[in-house]
Amino acid sequence: MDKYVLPKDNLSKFVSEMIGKYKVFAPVNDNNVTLFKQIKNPKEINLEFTNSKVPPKNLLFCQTETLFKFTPGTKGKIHPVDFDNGGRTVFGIRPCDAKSLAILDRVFKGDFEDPYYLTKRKNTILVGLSCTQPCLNCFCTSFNDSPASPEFVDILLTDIGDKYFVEVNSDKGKQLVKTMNKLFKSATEADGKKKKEVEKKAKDIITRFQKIDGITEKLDKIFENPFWETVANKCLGCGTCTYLCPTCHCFDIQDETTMTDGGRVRIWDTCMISEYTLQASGYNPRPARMNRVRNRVYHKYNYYPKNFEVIACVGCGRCIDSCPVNIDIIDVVTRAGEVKP
Amino acid sequence: MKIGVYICQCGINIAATVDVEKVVEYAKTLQNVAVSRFYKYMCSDPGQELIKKDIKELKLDRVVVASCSPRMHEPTFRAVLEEMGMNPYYFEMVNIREQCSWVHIDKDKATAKAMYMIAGAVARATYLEPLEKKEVSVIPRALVVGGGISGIQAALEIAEKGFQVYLVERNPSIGGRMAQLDKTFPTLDCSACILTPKMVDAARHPNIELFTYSEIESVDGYIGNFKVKIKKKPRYVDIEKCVGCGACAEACRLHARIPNEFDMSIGKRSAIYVPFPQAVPLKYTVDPNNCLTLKTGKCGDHALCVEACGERDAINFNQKEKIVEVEVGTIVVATGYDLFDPVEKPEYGYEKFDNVITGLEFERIVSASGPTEGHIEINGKEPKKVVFIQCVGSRDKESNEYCSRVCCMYTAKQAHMVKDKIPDADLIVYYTDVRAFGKGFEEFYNRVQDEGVIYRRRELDDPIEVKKNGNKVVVKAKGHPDVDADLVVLATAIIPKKDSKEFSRILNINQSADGFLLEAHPKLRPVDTFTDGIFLAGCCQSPKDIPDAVAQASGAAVRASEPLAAGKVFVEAISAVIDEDLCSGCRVCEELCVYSALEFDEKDKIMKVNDVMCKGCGSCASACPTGAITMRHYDVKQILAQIGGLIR
Amino acid sequence: MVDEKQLRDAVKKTISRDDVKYVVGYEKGTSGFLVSPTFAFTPGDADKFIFSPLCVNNLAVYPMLEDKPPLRKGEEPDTRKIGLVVKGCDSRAIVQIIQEKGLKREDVVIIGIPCTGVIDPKKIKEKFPGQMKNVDVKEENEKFVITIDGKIHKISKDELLAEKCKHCEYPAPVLYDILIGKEIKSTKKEDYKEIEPLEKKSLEDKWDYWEKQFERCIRCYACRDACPLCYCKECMVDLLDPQWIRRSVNLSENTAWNLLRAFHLAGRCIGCGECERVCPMDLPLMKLNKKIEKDIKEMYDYTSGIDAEEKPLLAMFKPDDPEEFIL
Amino acid sequence: MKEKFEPNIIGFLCNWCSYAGADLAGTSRIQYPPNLKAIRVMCSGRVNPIFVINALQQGADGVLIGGCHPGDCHYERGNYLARRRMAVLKKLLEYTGIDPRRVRMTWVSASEGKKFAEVVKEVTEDIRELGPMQHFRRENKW
Amino acid sequence: MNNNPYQPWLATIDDIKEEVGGERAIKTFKLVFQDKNIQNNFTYLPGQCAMVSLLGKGECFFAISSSPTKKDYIEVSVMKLGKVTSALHECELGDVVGVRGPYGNYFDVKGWQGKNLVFIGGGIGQAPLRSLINYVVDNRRNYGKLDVIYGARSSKDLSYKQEFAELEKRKDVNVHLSVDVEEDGWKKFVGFVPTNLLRVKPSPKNTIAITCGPPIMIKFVIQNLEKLGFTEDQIFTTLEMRMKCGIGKCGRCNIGNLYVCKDGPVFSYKQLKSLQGER
Repeated sequence: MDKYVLPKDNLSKFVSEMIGKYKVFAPVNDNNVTLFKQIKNPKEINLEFTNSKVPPKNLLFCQTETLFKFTPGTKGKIHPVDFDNGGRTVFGIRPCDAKSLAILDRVFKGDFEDPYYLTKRKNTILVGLSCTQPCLNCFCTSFNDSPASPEFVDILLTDIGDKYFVEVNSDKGKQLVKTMNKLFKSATEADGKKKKEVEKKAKDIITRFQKIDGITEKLDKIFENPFWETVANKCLGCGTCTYLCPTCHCFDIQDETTMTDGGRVRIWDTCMISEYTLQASGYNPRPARMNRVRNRVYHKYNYYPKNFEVIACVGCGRCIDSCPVNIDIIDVVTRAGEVKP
Repeated sequence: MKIGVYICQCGINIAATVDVEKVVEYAKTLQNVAVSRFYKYMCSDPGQELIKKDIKELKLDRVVVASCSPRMHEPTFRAVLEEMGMNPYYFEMVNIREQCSWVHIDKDKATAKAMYMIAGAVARATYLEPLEKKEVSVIPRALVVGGGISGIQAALEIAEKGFQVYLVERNPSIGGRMAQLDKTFPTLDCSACILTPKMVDAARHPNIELFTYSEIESVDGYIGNFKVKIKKKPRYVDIEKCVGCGACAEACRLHARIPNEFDMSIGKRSAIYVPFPQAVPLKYTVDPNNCLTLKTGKCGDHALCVEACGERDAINFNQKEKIVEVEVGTIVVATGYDLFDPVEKPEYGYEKFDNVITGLEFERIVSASGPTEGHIEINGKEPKKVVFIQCVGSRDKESNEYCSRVCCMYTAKQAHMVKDKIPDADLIVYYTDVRAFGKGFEEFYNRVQDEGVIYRRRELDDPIEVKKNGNKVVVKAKGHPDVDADLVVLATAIIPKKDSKEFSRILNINQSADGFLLEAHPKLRPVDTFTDGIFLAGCCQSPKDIPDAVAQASGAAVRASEPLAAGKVFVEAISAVIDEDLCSGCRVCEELCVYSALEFDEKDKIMKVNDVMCKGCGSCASACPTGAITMRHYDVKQILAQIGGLIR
Repeated sequence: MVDEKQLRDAVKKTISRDDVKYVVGYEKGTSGFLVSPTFAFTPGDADKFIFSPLCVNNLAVYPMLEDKPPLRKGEEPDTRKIGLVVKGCDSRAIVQIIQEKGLKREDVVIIGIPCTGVIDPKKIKEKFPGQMKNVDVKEENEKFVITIDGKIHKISKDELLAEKCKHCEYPAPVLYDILIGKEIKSTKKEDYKEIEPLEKKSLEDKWDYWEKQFERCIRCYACRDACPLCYCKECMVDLLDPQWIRRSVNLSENTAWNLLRAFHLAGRCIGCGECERVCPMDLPLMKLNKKIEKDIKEMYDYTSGIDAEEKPLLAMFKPDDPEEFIL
Repeated sequence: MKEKFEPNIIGFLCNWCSYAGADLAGTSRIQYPPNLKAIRVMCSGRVNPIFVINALQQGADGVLIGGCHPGDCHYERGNYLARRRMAVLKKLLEYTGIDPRRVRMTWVSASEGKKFAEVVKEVTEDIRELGPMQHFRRENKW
Repeated sequence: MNNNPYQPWLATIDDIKEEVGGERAIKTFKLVFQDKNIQNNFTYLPGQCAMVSLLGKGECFFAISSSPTKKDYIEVSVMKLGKVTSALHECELGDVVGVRGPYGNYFDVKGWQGKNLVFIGGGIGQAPLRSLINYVVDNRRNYGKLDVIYGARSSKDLSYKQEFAELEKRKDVNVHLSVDVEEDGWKKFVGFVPTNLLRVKPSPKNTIAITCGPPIMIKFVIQNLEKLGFTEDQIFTTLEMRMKCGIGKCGRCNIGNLYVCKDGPVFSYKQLKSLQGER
C-alpha cells in the first residue's frame, strides 16, 4: 500500500482537481444536516462532521432511480435509459460506510447483475476520511473494524494535524494520486506513527460494544423466542432505521405515468412497514411489528452472513441515533446473544 | 380498453369556433382511443346511430361525446349505451359548446381547449366504472304546498288520477291571491265565480286532505319517499264542531275593529274570523295577535265568542300547535308570490297620501264582495280623475329587473272597471311598454283605449312623482303635463314570497337570481326542480297570469303523478362507497352527512352507506381522514386522471 | 420533580388490575441521554419506570399501534385496557383520539404527570456531544441539573427546553385516572411567536425556506408513525390504487406529502412535537403544524384535544365562517 | 416576441350551481378566457384538498373551486364544509410560499353566468401575472 | 438480449382464455415475444416464473403455466386480485405486455424420470402444476403412473376445464377432480382436495407428490401425504410471495435466508421444514 501525506493547504487543490475530472460528492452542511452532495467547489465541503445523516449508499443505490422509460398503455414501447457512466468520486466517505458498499456489492452482483448500481460503483473512486471523533453510538470496532481503516476505500485520508496521512489501497486510488502527484508528498515513518496514534485514540473513544460471537448460530435457535416481542413492542414501524442504514437495500418498483410518458422507477423501501410484504390476496407473512423487527435483525446478523459470509452491519450507529424509541441494535443483538433458547 | 370519441359540430354552434376535424385527429392520438369521429348533430338519430354502430362493430368499452352541456344531453347518450347493452355510466360527456365554443372567439384557443377537455375526458373514461341505478318504491301520495289557484289545480288533477294529496295552505282558507281579485282579464269573468267551485271541489275531493292554517316544517328523504312534517297552527276553533255560522264573530268584542288582511286592510273583521265569506273550509279562526283572551288572558268578564257559540262549544283556547308527519312520493310547490311594497319607492307617495293605492287594493275596492261593496270611492268620494302607474317595482334595475307580466293587463282591466262604474271619469295610464301578448290581450287593450283611457308613455329613467295638492295629488311625469288626480293606482310588481329562501332550503331546491324558485331547465324542464320529485307550479317560479299558472299546475300535476303511477323510480346511482379495510370508524362522515346516509356498524366498528339515502355529494369522501370513502363516478382515480388530461 | 416511587406504585397498582393488558411508560435508554418507552406486563416490570425531563416521547401513540392480526376461529380479541404514562400534551392526544372515536375512554388507564417541561434531545446532544456514560438529568429550581460521569452541569431551563414546552398551556394532563403529584397550572400563553418571522416573509422567501426543507425529506414517514394522531389503518400515501402521491422521492412528491400530512392534522394536531423530534432530517414540521393551529384558532376559535365531546373541525361549520377569500 | 404566458387553470365546479352558471355564461355567449378547464363534481364539498395539491403537482398554474352560495348548496352544507377546508388549505399554501391567488374559491349560482365569466377573467389575469406555477410541479423526467 | 435484468421484453397477447369468472376471475394469457430471438432463447422448465408487466401499471410475478415443450409462446394464468392483475384482465388480444424471466428454480423433471407422479392442486395453484403436467404428458414414456388431483370451490371455479377433459380421455393419466360443496350435475367427488387425496390413495412407492394451492390446503395435503407414507423428500410444493424484482434483490420474498424468487419457488417439504422464517 502506497502511503503519502497531503498538506492541509493542498486539500482544496486536490478536491478542485477532482472536480475538474469527476462528479465529486462530499459532505456538505444542508441546514445543519450533513449530507453527501455533489459539489462544484471545495468550499462547499464541511469536514466538521462525525458522519453524514444519510449514508452515501444513496449515491450509488439512489433513493429514486429510473429503470427505464416507456410509452404507457397496452400498445406501449420501452425506452431504455443510459447508465451513468461518468467518473465520480466520493470524498470524505467514512471507513464504515465504505465497508457498507462492499457489503452491498454482494447483493447487486450475483446471478443477476444490477447495472444501475454496478455501473456507478465501477466508476466511483472512494476517497475515505478517517473518523477521529466517533460518535456516541459508533461501534465499528465490534466487527474488528477501525474508524481509520483503509480496507474498503481507494484512498484514505487521516487527519494527523497539519496534514492528511494518505493510504492508497487500490489501482483506482493509485491512478488518482498519480495524476496529481505534485500535491502529495511521501509519508515518513513518523507520519505513519502519527496515524496509528490517531487511529488508536479514535478507537479508544468508542465505548459501545456489540457482542457478536457466534451470533448467526445463536439467532438460529431463538427465532420463535418471545424476546422478539419485547423488542418490537415499542417499535413505531417507521422506516428511519432502514433508510439511514448503509447496508439496507430493500426497494420497491413502481410505474409512474402521465398520459403520454412513463417511467419504471425503483425507490427505497423499508421492511419495517406492514404494506411491504402484504400480498394482493390480503395475506401478509409478516403481519406484526415483531415479525418485521425480527426480520431486520435476522437479515443483518443471520440471513446475510449465511448467504455472503459477512454481517450486514458496519456499526455506524445511525439507526441508534435516529430511532425515535431507542431500539438499539447494539443492545438488541447483545441481549439476543444472551437469550436462552 | 377501447374508447370511442365523438365530436359534435352542433351545426355551426361548435364548428364555427372549434376546428372539429383537428380535434378528431388529436383524439385519435390519445391512449386507448379506438375511434374518433365528428358529426353535424351527434344528438340526432343518425348521430346516435353512428355511435351505436361503432359500439357494436368495434366493441367499444367507453364512449366520450364532446358536444353540449351534459345537463342537456347526458341522458340522451347514456340511453344510447344502454340500448347497446352497455352500462350507461361508461359514458363521458365533454361540454365544448356552453363551456368552449360559445364563450371563446379565438378559434385556435377554443380548439386547443376542446382538445384538453377531451384528453381529460378520455383519461377519466378509462377509469369509469359500471354503476347500477337504484330502484326505490314510491309512496303513492303527493304533497301540494300552497292552496292558491295553482295548488288547487295541481291537487285536483293529482287526486283525479287516483292518488291521495295533502294540500297545505298557510292561511285559514284556500283560494290564494285569485280569491282577492274582482274580475279577470281579458274575459272579465268574475274571479270568485270561477274559483270558488274549484275550492269546494278540492275540499270535497275524497283524495284530497286539506291542511289549512298549516305550514311545512321540514322535508326529509328523497323522491318516492319524502317525509314531511306539517305544522298545524292552532285555530283555537275545533273545525269538527264549527259550522261557520259566524255568531262568534258577530259577538266578538273587537267586531269590525281589526283590519282584514284579505281586504288589504281596507275592510275590518273580528278577532275570530273567516277571511272572506266563501272561505274553504268555512271554519272560523281566532287571531292570536288580537284576541283579548289569547293576548291578555282576559276578555271582559267572559269571552263573548264562547258564549255565542254556545252548545256547539267549538272554541277552544287551549289548542296547541301540532306537528303532523306525512309521507309522500312527490311534491308540488305552489307557494305563490308577494307584492312589491311601494313604500320602497317614496316618490309614488304611497302611504303618504290616501289617494295612492295599489292594484290589489283597488281590486278589493272594486269587488262587489269587498269592503265598499264595489263602490269606487276614496275618502267617501267617487274619484273623477284616476291615474294608473305601471311598472312599480318591475322592469326597474333598482328593484326588480324582470317584467311582472300581469300588470299591463290588469291595469287595462281596472281602467275598464272605473270606466264601467264611473263613466265620466278621466283616466290616464302611465306605461313603459304595453305588453299585451296573450290570447285576447291586444284586443282588450284596444277596447280599453277606445273607451277613452289615455295611455301616456313613461320613461323609467325619469321617475314619476306624486305630490300632495290639497285633497288631491298631482302626478308629475317628465314629458307630460302634470295631472291632478283623485286616485292613483300603482301596478306593483310580483315578487318572490318573503320566505322563499328559507323555504327553498327546507325543500332543498334552488332559487334563481331574482329570488323565484328555479326550474331544472327553463325550456325543457320548466316544472321540474333539480331535486327529483319536487315540481313547481304558478307564481313561485315566475310571475304568471291565471291561465299560465293553471297550465303549469296541470303540468306539474302530471309530472308529479308519473312516479306515483309507476310505483317505483330510479334514483341517482352516484353514491359513496366505503372501503371497509380502510375505514377506522371515526364517524366524521356520519357527523357531516345531511341525509343520514352513513350509519355506524356497531359490530364491525366501521361505517356503512345506505345507497338509496346517499345523494352523492361527496362531502364525506373529502372529509374521510383515511381515504376510505370513494364516490362512485367521481372517484379519486377518475378525478386525478382527468386533471392529468386537462393539463397534459 | 416527579416522585418516581409514586409513579412506580401507580404503575404497579394499574398493572395488577385484571382488566389491564400492560402499562406503557419510560425507562432509561441504552446510551447517553436516551430514554426509551417501556412496557410493564407484571408488577415487577414497574421498577424500571422513570420520569425525568428527558421523557419526551408521546406514548399516546401506543394504543393506536396495536397489531391487529386476524383472529383465529373461536379466538376472542383481547379487549383489556392499556395503561399509559402521559404528560399534558400527551393527554391531549388521548382526548383527541377519543373525540375521533379511535379509542374509548374506558380503553385506557391514564397515569398523568404534571409536566414542567422536557428537554429537546437535539439541543442537549449539541450541548454535550460525543461519548458519555452514567448520565442523569434532574430539574431543580428552574434549572436542569445534568450529571455526566459524576460531573454536574447546571443549565438554565430555557436553554434546553423543548420549543413546545416554552408556550405550553396545558402542562397538566387534561384527562387522567391517577395523577402523580399535584395538579399544576400554566402561566404560559401560546403566542405563535416562533412562526411569526416566517409568516412575515415574502412568498419567495417562504418557498425558498420550505423548498430546502422538503427537498431533504427522505419519506421515511417517521413523522407519521410517531404521531399519535396518524393512526389510519392504511395511510393514503401507502395506497397504490388510487395513488395519491407517487413514491418517488423528489421535491414535488415530498412537498405534497408534507402539505398533506400537515393538512390531515388540521384541527387534530395537539402540538406534542413528536413529528419534528423524530425526523431524521430535522425538518421543522412543527412550524407547519403550529401555523395551522394558529389559523384555526383565529378563524374558528377551535383548539384540539381539550374536549372529547367536541366535533371534528372539518366536519362542521358555522354559516358565518370567514370567507373573505371567496370570490 | 415572447409569447404571452397562458396559464393552465383547473376548475372544480359543482354540478348544481357553478357548472350551471358556466353553462349560462355559454348560453348567454359571455366571453371569458379559455384557460380554465372545468371538472364537474357533484358538490364543492367533493373537492378534497388533495385534488388541489395534485392539480398543482400535475402542472396546473391555478385552481378554482366553484360552489353554490352559502345556504344554497344542493346538499345543504357541502359548500360550507368546502369553505373551511379551503380556508385552511389556502393559508397553509400561502405559508409555504404559494401565492394564494393560485387557489381560489368562488360562489357562483346557476343564474350568475356573468359572474362566472368575470371570476374566470379575474383568476386568469391574476395567474397570468404570477407566471407558471413551478414550486412543486412534477418534472416527469424519469 | 439486453443485460439489464429489470428491463422486460415486449410480448403480444396472442390468446386469452377465460378460466374462471366472478370476482376473483382467472384468465390464461398466451404471450408471444415480439422479438423472435428472444422467443427462441426464452428457455425454462416447469415451475419457473416470469415477471409480467403492463407499462404504466406495474409488474407481477407469475408461474409460467405453459409447458416448455411448447416453444413459440409462454402462458401465464392470472387471478384478478390487485391493480396489475385487474389491468391485465382488461387486456385484449394484440395488447402488449412486458415479460422478463425466467426466474427461480424448477421441478426436477430430469431427476424424477421413471417415477410415479401425483399432482395435487387447488384453485389458481394449478398454474405451475399445469406446466409440469403438460411437460410430463408430452414426455409420457419417461414417467410412471400419473395421478392428477385437482379441486376448487365449485365447478365454476375449476381452471383449465377443457384441458382436463382432454386429459381425462387419456388412459395413461388418472384425473381426479373435486368440488368443495355439492352441486347439481356434478358427478365426481365432492369434498376438499386433501380428502380427495386420501380417497385416491396414491402409493408412496417410487412416487413424487407435487402440491400447490392455498396455504391451508397445502398444510392438510402434506399431513395426508405423510399419512399415506410419503416422506419429506417425496413431497414438493411451490411457494408464492409478494415480489418486486424477481431477482433476489428487493428483499421482499425471503423465507429465512432464501429468496423465493431466486432460490424457490419449488421447495421440497424437507427443505421447507428446515427453513426458518416467515412465509
